[in-house]
Amino acid sequence: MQLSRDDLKRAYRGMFTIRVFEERVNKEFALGNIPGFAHVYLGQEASGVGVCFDLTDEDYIGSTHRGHGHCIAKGCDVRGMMLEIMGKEGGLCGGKGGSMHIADMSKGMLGANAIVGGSPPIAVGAALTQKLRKTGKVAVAFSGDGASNQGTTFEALNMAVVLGAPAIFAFENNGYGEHTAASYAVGAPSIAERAKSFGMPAEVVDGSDFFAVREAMGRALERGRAGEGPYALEIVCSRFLGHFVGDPQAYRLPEELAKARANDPIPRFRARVTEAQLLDDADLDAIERDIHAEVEAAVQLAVAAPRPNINTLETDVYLRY
Amino acid sequence: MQLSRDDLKRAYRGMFTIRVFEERVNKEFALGNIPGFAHVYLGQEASGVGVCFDLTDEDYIGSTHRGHGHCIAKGCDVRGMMLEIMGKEGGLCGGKGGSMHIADMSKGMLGANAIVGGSPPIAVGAALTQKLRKTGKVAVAFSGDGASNQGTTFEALNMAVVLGAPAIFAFENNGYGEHTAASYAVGAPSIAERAKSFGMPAEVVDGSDFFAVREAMGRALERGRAGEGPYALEIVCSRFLGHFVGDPQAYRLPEELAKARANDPIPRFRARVTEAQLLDDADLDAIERDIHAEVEAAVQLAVAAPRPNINTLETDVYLRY
Amino acid sequence: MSKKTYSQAINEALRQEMRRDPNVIIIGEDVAGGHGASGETGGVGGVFGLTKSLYTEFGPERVLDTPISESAIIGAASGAAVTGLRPVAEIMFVDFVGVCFDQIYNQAAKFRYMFGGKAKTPMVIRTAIGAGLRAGAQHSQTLHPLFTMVPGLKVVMPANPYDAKGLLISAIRDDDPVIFMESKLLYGMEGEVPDEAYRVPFGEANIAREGKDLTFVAFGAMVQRALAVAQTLAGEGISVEVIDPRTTSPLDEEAILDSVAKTGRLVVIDESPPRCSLAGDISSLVAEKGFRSLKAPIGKVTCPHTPVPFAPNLEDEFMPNPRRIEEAARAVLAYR
Amino acid sequence: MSKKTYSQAINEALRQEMRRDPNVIIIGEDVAGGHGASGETGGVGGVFGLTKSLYTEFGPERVLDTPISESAIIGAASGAAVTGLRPVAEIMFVDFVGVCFDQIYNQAAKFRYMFGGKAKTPMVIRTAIGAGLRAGAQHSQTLHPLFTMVPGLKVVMPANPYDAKGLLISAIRDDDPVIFMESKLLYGMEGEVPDEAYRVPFGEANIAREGKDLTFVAFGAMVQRALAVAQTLAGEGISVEVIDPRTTSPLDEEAILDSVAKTGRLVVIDESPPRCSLAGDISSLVAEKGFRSLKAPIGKVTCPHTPVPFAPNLEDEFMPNPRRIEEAARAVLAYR
Ligand SMILES: Cc1ncc(C[n+]2csc(CCOP(=O)(O)OP(=O)(O)O)c2C)c(N)n1
Ligand SMILES: Cc1ncc(C[n+]2csc(CCOP(=O)(O)OP(=O)(O)O)c2C)c(N)n1
Ligand SMILES: [Mg+2]
Ligand SMILES: [Mg+2]
Repeated sequence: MQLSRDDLKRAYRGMFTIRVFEERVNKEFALGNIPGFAHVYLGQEASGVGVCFDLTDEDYIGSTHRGHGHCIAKGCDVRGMMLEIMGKEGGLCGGKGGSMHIADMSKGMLGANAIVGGSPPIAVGAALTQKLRKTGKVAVAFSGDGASNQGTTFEALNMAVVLGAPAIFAFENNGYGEHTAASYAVGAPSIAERAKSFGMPAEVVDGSDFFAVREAMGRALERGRAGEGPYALEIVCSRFLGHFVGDPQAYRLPEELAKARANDPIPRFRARVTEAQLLDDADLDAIERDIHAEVEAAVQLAVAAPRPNINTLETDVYLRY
Repeated sequence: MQLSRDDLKRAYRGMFTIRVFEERVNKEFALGNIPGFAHVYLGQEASGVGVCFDLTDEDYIGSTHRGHGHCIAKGCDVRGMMLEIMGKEGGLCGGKGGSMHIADMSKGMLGANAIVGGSPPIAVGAALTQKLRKTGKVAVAFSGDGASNQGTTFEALNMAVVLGAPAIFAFENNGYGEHTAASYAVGAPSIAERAKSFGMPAEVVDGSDFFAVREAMGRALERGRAGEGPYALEIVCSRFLGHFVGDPQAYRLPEELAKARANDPIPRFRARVTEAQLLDDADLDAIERDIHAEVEAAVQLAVAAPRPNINTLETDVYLRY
Repeated sequence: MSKKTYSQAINEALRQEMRRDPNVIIIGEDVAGGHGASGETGGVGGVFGLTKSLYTEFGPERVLDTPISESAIIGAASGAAVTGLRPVAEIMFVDFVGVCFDQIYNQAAKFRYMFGGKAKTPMVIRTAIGAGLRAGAQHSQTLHPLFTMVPGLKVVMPANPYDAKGLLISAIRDDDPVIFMESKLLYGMEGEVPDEAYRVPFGEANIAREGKDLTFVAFGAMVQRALAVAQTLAGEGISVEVIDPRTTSPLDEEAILDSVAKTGRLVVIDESPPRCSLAGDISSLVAEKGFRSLKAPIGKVTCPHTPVPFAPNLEDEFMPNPRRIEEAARAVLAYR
Repeated sequence: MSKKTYSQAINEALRQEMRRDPNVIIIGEDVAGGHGASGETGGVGGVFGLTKSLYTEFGPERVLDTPISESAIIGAASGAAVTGLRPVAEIMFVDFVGVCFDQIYNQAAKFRYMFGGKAKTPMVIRTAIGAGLRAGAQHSQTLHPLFTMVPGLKVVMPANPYDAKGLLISAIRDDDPVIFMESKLLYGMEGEVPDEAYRVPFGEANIAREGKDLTFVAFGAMVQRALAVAQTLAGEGISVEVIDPRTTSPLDEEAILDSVAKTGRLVVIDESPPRCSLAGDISSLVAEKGFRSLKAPIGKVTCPHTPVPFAPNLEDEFMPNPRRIEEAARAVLAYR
């Protein structure tokens, strides 16, 4: 499907929002405004946005500990996200979830998930609902290369095949699970081939190229929407920073990091659309200004917001003892 | 490696012991002499014996709920087994384990396992010991086609590759996990191919042919003993009876069962060795007589044996409250 | 109203709820049975036959056979539940929860709270519990403390056919994840069960027998044993009240405290091992909130701190049996 | 003897035992770190740095980085243990046990009993526990009741650097599987720790403070909180005894019962949710075996029956905090 100018703007907006949001998370974390841990999605923007680009609010995604980018790509409100990440009233989960548990059912976002391999089985279930109700919708499970070794993930692959569920397994291979390289921890020559051996189509995609991701996802979606079953994508991308905010990354040489930065999906997108004269720099600059303002406003709001009311400690669970 | 006459006799003895033992388990179960459940290995004799034939007591195996055949093939004492299965004093586990938990560390038998997918991770650990100590020994994980879908099994495959552990995964594909066919529950076109995609050599073997199993296992062993890592075998075989003793099997047509019986590994072995004049009928008949007597003696012993002393209820665990 | 077994009551509850609500589906291993085989499909209905004939009536879209992949079963159920279905998943024996516990306690149970109340996870996990079938250490556990301790789960232990049907219907209509624990020893138990659908509410104890000298609290299969001992003691003029809380979470604290307020003496009977057990839980409730009523130490009858042994004589001694219950009762009664 | 942190004490115990016994190996995620990467290998030493520099000293054969596959990690450890090694496995956060619980409670913990005493499984599972780091619902749990209830497991909760080292050495030399629970909040705590190897035995409580009016029982990170409240109350002339059992299983019942025999009043402080908790467990012990000494209801201070909330103010209120401990103490003291 050909992309209109508006589509392209939407894609850029998505990727750039993630970029600015995550850079800001990084900064606010250093300032002490973000409690706990944060895992940022910098460098992987084209993956989340490419996968979610043609999804509707009635399609579902299940995410990971590195979920901010997926949330934004799926349409979650950045103010609600920033409030949540800072543990404030009005956050998308009322401040009870935090960075690793942002969810928004109204957007088909089934939750970030702090358990590696937690989402794939759940996504199979969401896909099953679509199959039984014949909605033509799908469910996507985002997982990392690390998560691709978790037993729950393998089970989900097989289950989706057996039940013919329209689940799409998006394996974001950023080369690392925490501080260990995929080249060590994934014994298989290829995550995509391993998925394929479970009985579903699978392909490897350049995860720094929005267009490539979206096109591959289009093939997965076509199969899913037609009720033909699951699909797997191995999306090869780069994690610009450490595993969590603050990881010094002595295990990665500067050259490797530089190489990753040189393949930054955002300038790549800009170059491609401007060179092809689909959008011009002014269009993109306007978007960037917008987003800077939007994220700035979200941060201001969140920093100033109060903590959740203490009485909410024991709500949203069925009983107290 | 060429098999001597003694080797061939040992092979026949192994398979025929399993056959007679399991037929007797079936009968004693019906007579009420065996408490609980029993899953017999009838029809799969060539698999267990073929896999274990060239193993020593210092090589390890991890087994399944259908473990009697593996125990016998690995050299466990049939009297100790029968006592255990009947829940009697002197059983291999003192009557505390039962059919699904027979173990004998002195024979390298790490235990039957009533949790589907329980053994593969444990076998990886036993293999790791061999690797670290450079013993040249291996550990085998027996699993069914059903167990091949359990997350723990997949994790074990990958872990063995990553750690270079001399683990051999013997997938006994008897076509069924309980009452569900492998053709339904295994979404992959092939268990062997799926294992291969994890990064290890794998092959499909005719599990009703002792010679084929032993030869394939020879290739796996060569790799393991040389410290080159794991190997997988998909051993295609048949379950002559139901999932457990008493399963009426309405889900299998008589023709299917007849076909399985027609491919019985024991007559096949007999035909092959007698036709090639490696052994004659008299040799084999003598073995059969021996075994009938041996199993009969085991049953007599076990039926007459007392229950475990009640004081053993709270021994073999570190404390009481 | 007619006589039905505990198994039949459960099967009937499933059928009636599936007829009433098209969102109710069943998912598990061999819940239909025979898929991909040469013979009959759908004739098994679960290893214990609890889902028998549901496949025939509701077909493959609503009665789903799965691979042996419990994490994927539970995940599929919870993912289906948060997106609008009401799955009833089966974990054949409760012993198997170890391979899928994360999907229960970290995922399904936490969605509602962790997502700030915005997710609803209406699912039931049916599972068979308990010793006594000589099934060995990995097929005979109870493990209800494991679930009771988890915030976000409701835990049901029906002790008779009437409760089994009514509690299962409540479970299916509940918007939170519910663990429905079926005592294997009770599958054949008969009782009067209404033919129509009805609910037995959660958190309301059944006073299985009234009494004034001593309170027994027991769950599931242990209720019958408690009643039997109460009957024996009645022969000596000792009047025992037997409380069956029906659900371990929510727990009807009031019924327990009221009974102890009357009797002053308590023995809790439970088939889990002693540490961090349900027996200890209820004892500690009374030691905190019912202390003034207590006339004697609180007795507990549990399994010993061992795995379940296989040999029949060991297993019979392992379980709380009438002899051990009676001994505990006499010790508490003798205290002055 | 020198000042060391809780982390350093653990690291030192690991190093000394690895030097002493070549069978001791370490296995887990990122316990070395950097494998397959372009830069330094072995510089991470676990996310909390507990295994730092062990890879450099002992190499890849004894410090094994693994994929994110906890079932295979635990299975590999138990399989290695029954065949002669003494593995120390790391489950980064205790919250992750749900994906590998079967390998712990149905396998490693049961081998010895289920196989009639013929298997020995000397392995340690080190894991980080507790709330307070704003890590959210799936990275902040304690879950020690989950292990304490399992026959065949020993469960250790060191409350200070001295105990951390001595208990870990005992754990490594023990022939049964041991769960070693490290309180994240204590990693930075300093204390005097002998430089040489020594053992702190299992099942022997530490009387962290002597007193005569009230007994506190607390574990791990809660011991400091109990001591702080004891100190506050001392200012009012109230003398509180603080018992730290050190291991939840085996449990030093005698130390607890002796203390309550002296004080007649008990408050148990524990950071798990209330149901089937360690707090309930200890309360029920005293309600059964120490009833005659009791002058007041047994108080419990636990988390509420909710998942761990993320927002700092909610989490601070969620945990047993000095205010809640003091309130419980005063209520028990006021009882007449
Ligand atoms: C079951 C489980 N094991 C371990 C962890 C700790 N952990 C959190 S993120 C992570 C690495 C995940 O790697 P990958 O799946 O590649 O995702 P990425 O961080 O690269 O996005 C690990 C090991 C966890 N959260 N859950
Ligand atoms: C984790 C777990 N899930 C389910 C079961 C119940 N169960 C016992 S045997 C079995 C079928 C196993 O099939 P397969 O692995 O093919 O072995 P086979 O019986 O054919 O030898 C099942 C589902 C179990 N024991 N453990
Ligand atoms: Mg990664
Ligand atoms: Mg099979």
